[in-house]
Amino acid sequence: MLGKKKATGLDGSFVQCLGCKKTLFRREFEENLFVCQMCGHHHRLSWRQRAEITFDEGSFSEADAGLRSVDTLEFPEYREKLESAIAKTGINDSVVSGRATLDGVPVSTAIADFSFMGGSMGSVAGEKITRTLERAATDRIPAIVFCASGGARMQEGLLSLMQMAKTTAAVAKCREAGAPYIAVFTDPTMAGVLASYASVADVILAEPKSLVGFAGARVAAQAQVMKVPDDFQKAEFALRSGMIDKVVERRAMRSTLSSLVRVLIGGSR
Amino acid sequence: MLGKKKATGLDGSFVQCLGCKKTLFRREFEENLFVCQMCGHHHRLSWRQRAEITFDEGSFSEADAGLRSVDTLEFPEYREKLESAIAKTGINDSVVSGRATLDGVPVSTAIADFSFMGGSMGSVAGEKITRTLERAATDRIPAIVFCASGGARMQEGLLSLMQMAKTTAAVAKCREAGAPYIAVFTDPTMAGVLASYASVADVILAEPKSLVGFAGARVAAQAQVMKVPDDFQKAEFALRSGMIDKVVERRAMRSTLSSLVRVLIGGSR
Amino acid sequence: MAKSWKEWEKPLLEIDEALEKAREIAKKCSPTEQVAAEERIAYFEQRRDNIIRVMYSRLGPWEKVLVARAETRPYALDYITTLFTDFVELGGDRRFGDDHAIVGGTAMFQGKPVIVVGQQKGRNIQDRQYRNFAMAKPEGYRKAIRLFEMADRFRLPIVSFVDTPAADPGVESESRGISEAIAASILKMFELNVPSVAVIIGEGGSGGAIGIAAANKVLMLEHSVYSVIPPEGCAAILWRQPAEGAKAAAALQLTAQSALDRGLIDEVLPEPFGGAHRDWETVTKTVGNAIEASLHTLDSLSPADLREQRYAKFRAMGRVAEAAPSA
Amino acid sequence: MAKSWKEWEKPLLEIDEALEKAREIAKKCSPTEQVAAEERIAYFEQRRDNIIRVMYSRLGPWEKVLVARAETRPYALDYITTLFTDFVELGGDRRFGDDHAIVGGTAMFQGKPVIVVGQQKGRNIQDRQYRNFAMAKPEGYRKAIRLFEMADRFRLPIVSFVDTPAADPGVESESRGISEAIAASILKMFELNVPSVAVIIGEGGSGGAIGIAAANKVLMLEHSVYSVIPPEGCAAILWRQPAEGAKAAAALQLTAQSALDRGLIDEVLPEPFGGAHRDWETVTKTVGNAIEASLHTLDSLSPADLREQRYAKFRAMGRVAEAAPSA
Ligand SMILES: [Zn+2]
Ligand SMILES: [Zn+2]
Repeated sequence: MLGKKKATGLDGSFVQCLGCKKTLFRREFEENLFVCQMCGHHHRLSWRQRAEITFDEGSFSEADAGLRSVDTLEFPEYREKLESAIAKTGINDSVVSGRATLDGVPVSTAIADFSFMGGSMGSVAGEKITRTLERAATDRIPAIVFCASGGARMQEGLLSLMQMAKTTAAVAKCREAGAPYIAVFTDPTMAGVLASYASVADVILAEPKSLVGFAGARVAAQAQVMKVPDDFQKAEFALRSGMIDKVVERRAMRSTLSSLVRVLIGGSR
Repeated sequence: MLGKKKATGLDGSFVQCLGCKKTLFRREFEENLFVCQMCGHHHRLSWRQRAEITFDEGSFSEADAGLRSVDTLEFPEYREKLESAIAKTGINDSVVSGRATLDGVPVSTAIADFSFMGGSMGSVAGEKITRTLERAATDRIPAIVFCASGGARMQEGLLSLMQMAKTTAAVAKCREAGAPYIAVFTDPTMAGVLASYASVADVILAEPKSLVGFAGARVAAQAQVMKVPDDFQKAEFALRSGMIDKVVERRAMRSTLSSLVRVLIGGSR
Repeated sequence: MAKSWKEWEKPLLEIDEALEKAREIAKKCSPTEQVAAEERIAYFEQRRDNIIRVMYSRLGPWEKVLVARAETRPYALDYITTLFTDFVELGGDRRFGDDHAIVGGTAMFQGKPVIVVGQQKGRNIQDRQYRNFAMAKPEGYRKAIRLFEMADRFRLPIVSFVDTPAADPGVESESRGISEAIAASILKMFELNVPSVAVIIGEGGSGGAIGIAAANKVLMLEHSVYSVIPPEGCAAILWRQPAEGAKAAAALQLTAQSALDRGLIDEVLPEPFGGAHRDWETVTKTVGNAIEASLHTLDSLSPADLREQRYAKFRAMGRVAEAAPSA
Repeated sequence: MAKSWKEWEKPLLEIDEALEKAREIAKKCSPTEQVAAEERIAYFEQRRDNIIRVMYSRLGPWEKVLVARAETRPYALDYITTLFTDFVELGGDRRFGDDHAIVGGTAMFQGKPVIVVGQQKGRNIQDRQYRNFAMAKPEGYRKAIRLFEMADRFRLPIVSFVDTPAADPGVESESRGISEAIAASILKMFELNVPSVAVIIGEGGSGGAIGIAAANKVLMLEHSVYSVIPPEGCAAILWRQPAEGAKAAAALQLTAQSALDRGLIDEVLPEPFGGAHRDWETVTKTVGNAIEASLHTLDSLSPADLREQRYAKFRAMGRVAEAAPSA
C-alpha cells in the first residue's frame, strides 16, 4: 500500500508515476524501491514496505501492536476516522514500532505510515516512539525512526501536544544512555513531529524532495508574497539550511544507515 | 591616562570630547566617569581608572605584576616597541590582573589597557588572562574580564596564536568548576581576543559603541561595497546579532556587574 | 460569538464607563446630592459585580480564549519586574540575533538566585510588533536554551512564563530551523539538573508554548488556555471555518481545568474576581506564592530526582488502550 | 620573490615538461634510437631530482608558504577518502546552514569508529568558490562543534585536518558571529572526553586553524605552515607592503620545525621527496601511520587524563619572564 500519494494502478502490470505521470512497469518500479526510473520521484511507502527494504530479511518483529487510541475528548468524528483508518491500513495507529537487525546489528525502530490519518501523532504514536527510544536506551542499541507525519493529532487535544514533550524526553534518555538515534525524514515530516523528537536526532537523513517544515498553510500564504526558493520546505532546502545531515536516495539508504550504525555503536563496545 | 583615544587636554580645567569635539569641564567629565555629558561618548579608560570605578574602594590588588614579554622570535622592532610601551604606560604588558571585591563579593579580574600596544595579546596577556580564570576556578569566585584589544600580538608569532587556545582552555576550567565568568567588551574588542576567551563568557556586557569585530581592514573594504548597517562592528550591532547580552552605560556597569555576580554565585553557596 | 475579548466584555466596559462617570459626578456634586450619588455608585458597583459574577463564574472554553488574550492581562515582564529583584535582562542566542518575543535573565526571587524566562506580548501597536506578538523565532528558543544551560551551570532554579499564540511561522524562522529550536529547547529542559517551574499566564499555544514549558512543575492560571492548535486553526481544518473558533475551543477542551483533570499540568491558580486583568496585584501575589511553594517542594530533590520526576510526569501523559497484540 | 607556488616551481615544471616529452619520444622512436632516448630521460630525471634536492632541502619560510598552498597538494578529503572507510559525510549546524569549507562525518579508521573533520580547499575555480577557499564561516565551526559533541556522546576519537588561510572575514560571517563560533569550537575541543588528533596538512591560518586544532596531539606536515597572521597581512601592517610576504614569513617563523622547537606542536611529519604534492601515496601513508600511532598513545588515557593532557599541553604555551613584582 502506498498511502495517499500512491502511484496510480493502471492495471496489474503498469503504474503511473505521481511525479512525471509516465507509465511504468510495475515490476521494475517495485524493484526500484518505488522510485520512478524516469524522474526519480520517491513514492511514499507503507510501514511494511519500509521495513522490508531497510532491515535484514525477516528480522523485523513488531512490538506494542496492541496499543489503540482512546477518544478521550469525544472529539467530533474522531472515532469514525480512527475506525476507518484502521480498516483501511490494517494497523492500529500511524506508527509501527519494533525491533530488527541491520546487517546483523540489532536496532530499535519505529516507522510512521502516512496513510494512517496523515501520520498524525496522538497518544499512541507518541507512546510507540517513546518506547522505541526507551528500548534503544535500555539496551544501548541504535534507534532508527522513519518519520512521516502532518503533525500532532488535533483530535486528542492537549494530550497530543504533550507527546511532543514525552517523545523528546525519551531522546534525552537515549543521550544519557549513549544510544545513537537516527531519524529519517520521509515525505512529509511536519509541524509537531518535526518540532519534537524528529529534529533532535543525532543524525538526520532525508529522502529526496520530502516535505520538511514547521508551518503549513500560513507560511505557504506568506511564501506566495515573499521571494522563497523553489524547494522551500523540501529536504534539499532543509539541507542547505543546516537542519539535516544528508539527503539520501532510497537505494542508498540501507547502506548509509548500516555504515552509520556500525560507527556510532562502535565506540561504546 | 586615557590611552590612544584620550580626550584632548586643552588646559588643566578643560578637555575636548573625542566624540562631539565639544569642550567639557574636566572635573565634571571625570565625575561622569569619562563619558561626555553632551554626546555620551565613552572615552577609553586606563586599567587603573577602570579598577577604580568598578571595584570597592581600594580593594583591587594586583597579581602577576612581574610578568614580562620575551622577544623569542627577535621580531623586528618588537623590543623597542615593548620598552616604549612600558615607559609610556607604567605597566609591563597590555593586561593587568588581580583580585578585588565588588559590593563585598570577592572576584578575580583582569583589565586590558588599550594604550599598551593596542591591547594586543601575546604570551603575557594570555598568561594573565589564564591565571585570572584559573584563580576564579580554584576559588569558585566570579571572573570579571574587561577586554580592550586589537587582537593577537603578531610580534610573538605562533606563540600569540596559542594564547587563544590557552585562554579558552582556562574558560573550560571555569565551567568545570562552576565559576561564573563575565566579560565586558570595551572599545575595541577585536580579532584574536574576540575569537577566543572573550566570546565564550557566561555573560557578555559591552560599553556603548565599542568596536567589536573579528576582521579588520579586509572586512572594512568589503563593507564599503556592500550594504552594511551604520553600526557594523559596534556593540549595538553585536547585540542585535545575538553575540552579547547587553549594552551597558558606564554609569550602570558597576551595579549591573554587582547584580550578576550575586545571582551567579548564589546558586552554589 | 464574540471574536475578541473587547467585544465580549462590552457590557462590562459599558458599566465601567457609567461607574466612572458616576464617580466623577459624586466628586463634584453638592452635599445634598451626595447621598443619591453614592447610592448610584453603589448600584453600579453591585450591578458590575453581578455581571462579572455571571460572566466569569462559568467561562466557557472560548471565553477563556478571549480572556487569556485580553490586552490588559499582565504579561511576563509584569510578573518579572514585580516578583523578582536584581533582574538583569540577558540577550542573544550567540548565533544570529536577539529575539524580543522571549525575554530572560538572572534575578533574585525572594532572596534566592534564579533564571527567569518568559514569552512577552506587546501592549501597543509598536510594542506588539517589537515583540512579534510573542511569537518566538528560532533565536528566541536558542536564547532560552542558553539561559537554561547557564541555570544548570550555576545551579539556579528556572522560572518560565508561558504566553504565546504560537511560535513564529514565517519563512525566515523556517529557514533558521524553528522546529529544531523548539525541539532542542524541550530536550534541554529535560536534561536540566535544576528545578524548573513553568507558569502558563495567558495563551499556551502549541509547540511554541511547550518549548519553554517542559518543567518539573507546570502551573496554569485559571482563565489561561493551553492547546495543541489555535481554535481558529482547528476550525479552519475541521469545518473550513476559522470563525467557528468557539466550537473548536469546546472540542479541544483547552481549559486549565481540563488540563489538570488529565494530569497534563500540576496546578490551577485561581484568578481574582473578574479575571487577572482586573487585579494585577492579587494575581501577581497568587503567582508568586505558587512559584515559591513549587520551588520549595522541589528544593529537596537531587539533580537525578529532578530529572526523574520530570521524566516520569511527562512519560505518563497520553491515553492509550493496550490490548493483546492482534497480529 | 616568487609570489605563487607555480612561479616558484617554474624550473621544475619546465623540466617535468621536458621529461614528459622525452618519454613520449622514447615510446615512438626506433630501436636504434632507444638507447639515446633513455639516456636523455635518465639525464632529465637526474637533473630533476637535483633541482628538487636543491629547492626542497632547505625550504625557507616563504617557500614553505608557497608549497603549503600548492594546488596539487592533497587536501582534507583526499586523506579522508583514502585513509578512512565507511565515511558518511554529515552536514549542517542545525542553526543556519551547511558550510562546505569544513567537511566531516562518521568513519572507520583501521576498523575503529571515529569522527573526522577537515577544512577543505577546492581544486578548480568552481570548487574553490564552493569551498570558499577553505575559509570557514560560523556554520562551519558550528557543524564541527556538533560533530565533536557527537564524538563525545559515542566515545569516538576525533581526527581533524587543518588547511585554511583564515576564517571567513566577510560581513555575513561577522554578523553571524564568526568569533563566537571559533571560540566555542576551541572551548568544545578542550571539554572533550575523547582523544583528538589534529593534522596540519597545508595552511594553518590563525584563528581559523586553531578552531579545529586544539587537540591532544597536533601533527604537522614538514612543509605546512602555522601562523598567527598571513605573512602578507603582517607585511601590510609592518611595512605597508603586502608584497613583502617573504620578509614577514621569515620574521614570523611559521614553519613546522619552529613550532616544534617551541613546543607548540607535537610532531613534524616528513614529506616525500619533492613535497607532498609529488607523492600523494607516500604522504597519505605517513599521515595515516602518524594518526594511528597518536591514537594508540592516547588510547590508554582516561577521559579525565585526556582533558588534563590537553590542558597541560596548551597551558604551557607562551614565553614569559617572571620577575618579582615591581609595584
Ligand atoms: Zn516519474
Ligand atoms: Zn561628546
